[in-house]
Amino acid sequence: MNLTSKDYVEYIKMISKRYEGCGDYITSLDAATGDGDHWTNINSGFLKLVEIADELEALSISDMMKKIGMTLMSAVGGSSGVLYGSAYLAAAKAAKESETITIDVLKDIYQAMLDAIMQRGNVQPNQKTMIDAIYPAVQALKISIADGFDEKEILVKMKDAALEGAQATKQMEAFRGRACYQADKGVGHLDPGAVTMSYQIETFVQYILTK
Amino acid sequence: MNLTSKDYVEYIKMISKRYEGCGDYITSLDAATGDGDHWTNINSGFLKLVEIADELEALSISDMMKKIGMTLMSAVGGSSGVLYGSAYLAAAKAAKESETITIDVLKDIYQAMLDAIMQRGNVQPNQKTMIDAIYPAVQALKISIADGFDEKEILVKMKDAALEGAQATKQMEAFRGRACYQADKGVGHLDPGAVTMSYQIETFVQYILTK
Amino acid sequence: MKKIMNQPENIIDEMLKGIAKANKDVIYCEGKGVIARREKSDKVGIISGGGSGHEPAHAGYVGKGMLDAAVCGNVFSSPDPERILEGIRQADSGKGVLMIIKNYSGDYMNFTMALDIAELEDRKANYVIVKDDVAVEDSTFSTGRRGIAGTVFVHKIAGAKAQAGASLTEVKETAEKAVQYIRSMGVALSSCIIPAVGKPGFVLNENEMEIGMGIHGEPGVGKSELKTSTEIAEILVSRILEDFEKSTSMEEAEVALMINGLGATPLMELYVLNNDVQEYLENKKIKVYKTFVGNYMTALEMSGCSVTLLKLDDELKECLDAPCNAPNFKV
Amino acid sequence: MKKIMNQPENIIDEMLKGIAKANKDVIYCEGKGVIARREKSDKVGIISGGGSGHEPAHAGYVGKGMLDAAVCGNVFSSPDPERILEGIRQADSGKGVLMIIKNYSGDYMNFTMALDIAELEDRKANYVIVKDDVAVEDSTFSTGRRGIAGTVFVHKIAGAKAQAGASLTEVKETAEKAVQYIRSMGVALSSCIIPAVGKPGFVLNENEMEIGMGIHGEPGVGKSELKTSTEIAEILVSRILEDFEKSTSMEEAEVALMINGLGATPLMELYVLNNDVQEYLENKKIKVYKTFVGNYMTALEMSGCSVTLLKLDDELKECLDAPCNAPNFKV
Ligand SMILES: Nc1ncnc2c1ncn2[C@@H]1O[C@H](COP(=O)(O)OP(=O)(O)O)[C@@H](O)[C@H]1O
Ligand SMILES: Nc1ncnc2c1ncn2[C@@H]1O[C@H](COP(=O)(O)OP(=O)(O)O)[C@@H](O)[C@H]1O
Ligand SMILES: [Mg+2]
Ligand SMILES: [Mg+2]
Ligand SMILES: [Mg+2]
Ligand SMILES: [Mg+2]
Repeated sequence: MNLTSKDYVEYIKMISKRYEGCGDYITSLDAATGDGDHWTNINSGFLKLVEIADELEALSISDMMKKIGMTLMSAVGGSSGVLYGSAYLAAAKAAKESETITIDVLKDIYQAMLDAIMQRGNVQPNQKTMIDAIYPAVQALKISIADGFDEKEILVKMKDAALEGAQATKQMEAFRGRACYQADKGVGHLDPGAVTMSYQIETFVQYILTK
Repeated sequence: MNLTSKDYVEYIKMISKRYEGCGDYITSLDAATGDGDHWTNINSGFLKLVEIADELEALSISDMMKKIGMTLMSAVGGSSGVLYGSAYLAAAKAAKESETITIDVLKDIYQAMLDAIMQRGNVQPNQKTMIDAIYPAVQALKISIADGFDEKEILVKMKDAALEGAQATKQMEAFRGRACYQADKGVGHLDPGAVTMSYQIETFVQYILTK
Repeated sequence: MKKIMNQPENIIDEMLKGIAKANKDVIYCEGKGVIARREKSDKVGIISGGGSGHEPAHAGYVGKGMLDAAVCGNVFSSPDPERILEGIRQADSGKGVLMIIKNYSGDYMNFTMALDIAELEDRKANYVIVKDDVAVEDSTFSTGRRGIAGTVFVHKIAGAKAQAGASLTEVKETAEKAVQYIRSMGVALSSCIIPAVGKPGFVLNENEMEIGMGIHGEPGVGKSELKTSTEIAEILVSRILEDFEKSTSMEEAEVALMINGLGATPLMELYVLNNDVQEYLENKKIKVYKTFVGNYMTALEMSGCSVTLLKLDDELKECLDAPCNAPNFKV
Repeated sequence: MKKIMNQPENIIDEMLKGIAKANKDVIYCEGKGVIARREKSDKVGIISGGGSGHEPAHAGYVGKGMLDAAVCGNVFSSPDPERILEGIRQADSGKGVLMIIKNYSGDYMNFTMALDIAELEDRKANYVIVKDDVAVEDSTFSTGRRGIAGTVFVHKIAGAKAQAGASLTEVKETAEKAVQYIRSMGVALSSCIIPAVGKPGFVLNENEMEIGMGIHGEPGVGKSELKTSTEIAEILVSRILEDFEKSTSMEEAEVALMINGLGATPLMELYVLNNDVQEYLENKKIKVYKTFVGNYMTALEMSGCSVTLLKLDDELKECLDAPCNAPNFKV
């Protein structure tokens, strides 16, 4: 793989479409354990990105990531705005020298995103947050690169890990965010942020594989 | 007729009993055109009088009337408290020289009560208030005394006039009190104060006739 | 009917105790329903009162520069003359007492009865009657207009005038002028339940509002579908201005504005309405000198609001701006 | 969901416009959700903020002696770092800015992100986190306690300290002490509806109450049958005192007391509760130095209340008593 800014923006459009279609479901997840606005937050953020698609396309990978980060941070608000914002700003730093996104650049970008979210959110894996989708994905990505799988296999493993990770949040207790004020710490409910994060990764992989 | 303070207190007990029995009805009348507290007001006032019955019995007619007025004024509150209070204070003045209540004393007392209420309330007959029960009763009392009817007939005419007067409020428009804020000025509903006033007069007559 | 309370019949007494415990500048005259300033001062006394259920009216307006005493009846029920007399006594320093009465016949009768008794005690007292609700036609024949949130402005004006050392006649005169210059009107989004009645005075559907209702759960002049804040601003303010114009020109007028919550309406909504009302007034070239947004005159847990305009001249401005120490109207 | 509003998506912007129109001492930085003092002063700046829906928090506390700026997000949603940065800029006179954050991870993340950016602009900023709700177990591992009504006391204390000319380090130190000395807990009689969700966060039957809920419609630690005011006072205050005792003795302590309404509860009920709370404290020989009863930190149209105690020492007393000009906390 070897993605340009234009490719990445196509992916952004694809994930935004996907979000548009799953409003009731994601809202119901956040209404069950949080305040119900996660879908509105994330959907409005990506719509905003689609609006500025032309501008984004014209930027270098790093500048595009930075612009995405700043845009999400101010358009989304709440917890996920600042977390996605921090993640993309960190990705911009990681991609400083990259002209395109290769599989190795992707690894650096996702690792940077993961670290930024964990640091900003002060969370560990298994605490019922979006980390529980991206953390296993990054692990799968790193291991399968090291193990020498081919790109398609690597991407599928990464995607599967993200989806499984999101599903696993159902049994977890929340330590951060609104769900931790629930008497049952949200046990029995999926974490909305983990689900939308897993969609990000799944759609990204689908985009590359069907390109 | 020739009533002592003790007799009058017996009548007070009788009317208080009667009020106790008609809470829902009177409350519903005031709820329809006012604020629904008329029965609570008037019932608590007369219960208070029953509580101090021994004290009242021992007083002269005039002092008893004054005490009743002061008690009702402070125990009842709202519109009817001050109106009944003013009425009984005026009655006390009218009965200053009377050792008992004869039919002529009764005429003076009722006339004084009527005047006091009209003055304090700044109302005329036909304005959908308690006046519409006591005003026709006083008219009937005066006319039938002048026409030389016997006492029983006088009392029955007075009572009938009070009851009819109360019924007549159903068609009247309110000019005073809460009912005048209703879009229909209360037309179609009985005035609660007129109904309880008619009970006062009816019970008084019943008390004398069955004594 | 869900309430934080103990025995319903003690609610007013316990509330007044709670008020006195919250504010060391006042005393509660137990059994008399009176909250009075602890410090007595050598000036015309100002009292107000009426039924309870309108908190912070009236006890929240007792303080230096506003009321000397508030007389509190049961929920929406006028206090009796004895209580009012106690209020007069508490407020009287020998210079006389002005009573500020909202125009309800129950209040009028009880306050004037108290005045009659006070005169027997050789006290000087007088009164003004506030009738600011333009939803109801004014009338010299029937009781006419209700007194609603505008009453709070009259408290402030009369309190400042008295504090400045004016005589009873002068205080009354200024208060009367304020009464002439005040207009209000409200809408309700839900009714309130008087404990004694147990059911709401009117019922509204999910998309209805009641226009021009009073502050005791009594219905208003009509229902309508729920309007936007911009529309509500126009309905209320245009009616108020129309009514002003019958007796005084509002061209280039300066006003004090009160956006009053009826009890259960979030401040957020009152500020949204304020935004619309001020825009409407700006278009009409009416200048807002001072704005008050909050729950000033409530009706238990009713939701909705009222808008009040007080047309100002130099004297009224001075009175409005004078320092005031009442807990719910600090200047 | 019945509201006085126009387009729901404009409600916060219109509210903030309405706030600025009501109060000539503040400006509204449009598009930035910031209400800031018009007058800039040469002292440590104090800002606070968070999701909207808690009015008068936080914009009602902007004024001399309290906050220099309030940063307002959407309903119950943390403002983004750019907005907070604007708040920091508005409040910064070169002496640095203290941010008062309620302990929600969304607020914490956005405020600290803004702080990181502010430092890149060579601004000095620091923060305290308020976590006063004793309904939730405290924890260093998870987010732990929520910040609720006690936050208002921290605004006042920090504001007074800054006004007195203290340095950023000193202001932070005093604010931290206040945070350590504040405990709150609440009960709800009905929930509130977040516009985005459209249904209440919890549902209560006619005779139920929710104990220890937060201020965003999230459920509490448990339901119970509706208790009397006396019982509610005991439940809340005993839990608060117990929690204090874990870290500081309350014997003969002096406290400031806040009886806070959540939005739709009539003042009458808050005063009844105040009566009971004060009696309870008197029995425990705890002296109430000052009492605040009213809607200070609300949750839209939720009905219910919270009780907050701030244990006082001489410094905190002085800060509490210092003059303050914020519209909703005038001293
Ligand atoms: N401290 C945190 N660290 C990582 N992720 C978090 C944290 N707090 C919340 N989240 C994620 O954010 C999601 C909620 O986002 P959103 O609803 O947009 O924000 P808010 O909680 O402010 O309403 C949660 O489902 C969770 O995945
Ligand atoms: N101005 C008035 N003059 C005479 N009677 C009046 C007047 N105002 C009210 N009333 C009478 O009082 C009755 C209502 O009494 P009540 O319910 O006890 O007082 P409130 O109206 O203060 O709640 C009315 O039904 C009417 O008969
Ligand atoms: Mg959320
Ligand atoms: Mg009545
Ligand atoms: Mg009444
Ligand atoms: Mg949120």
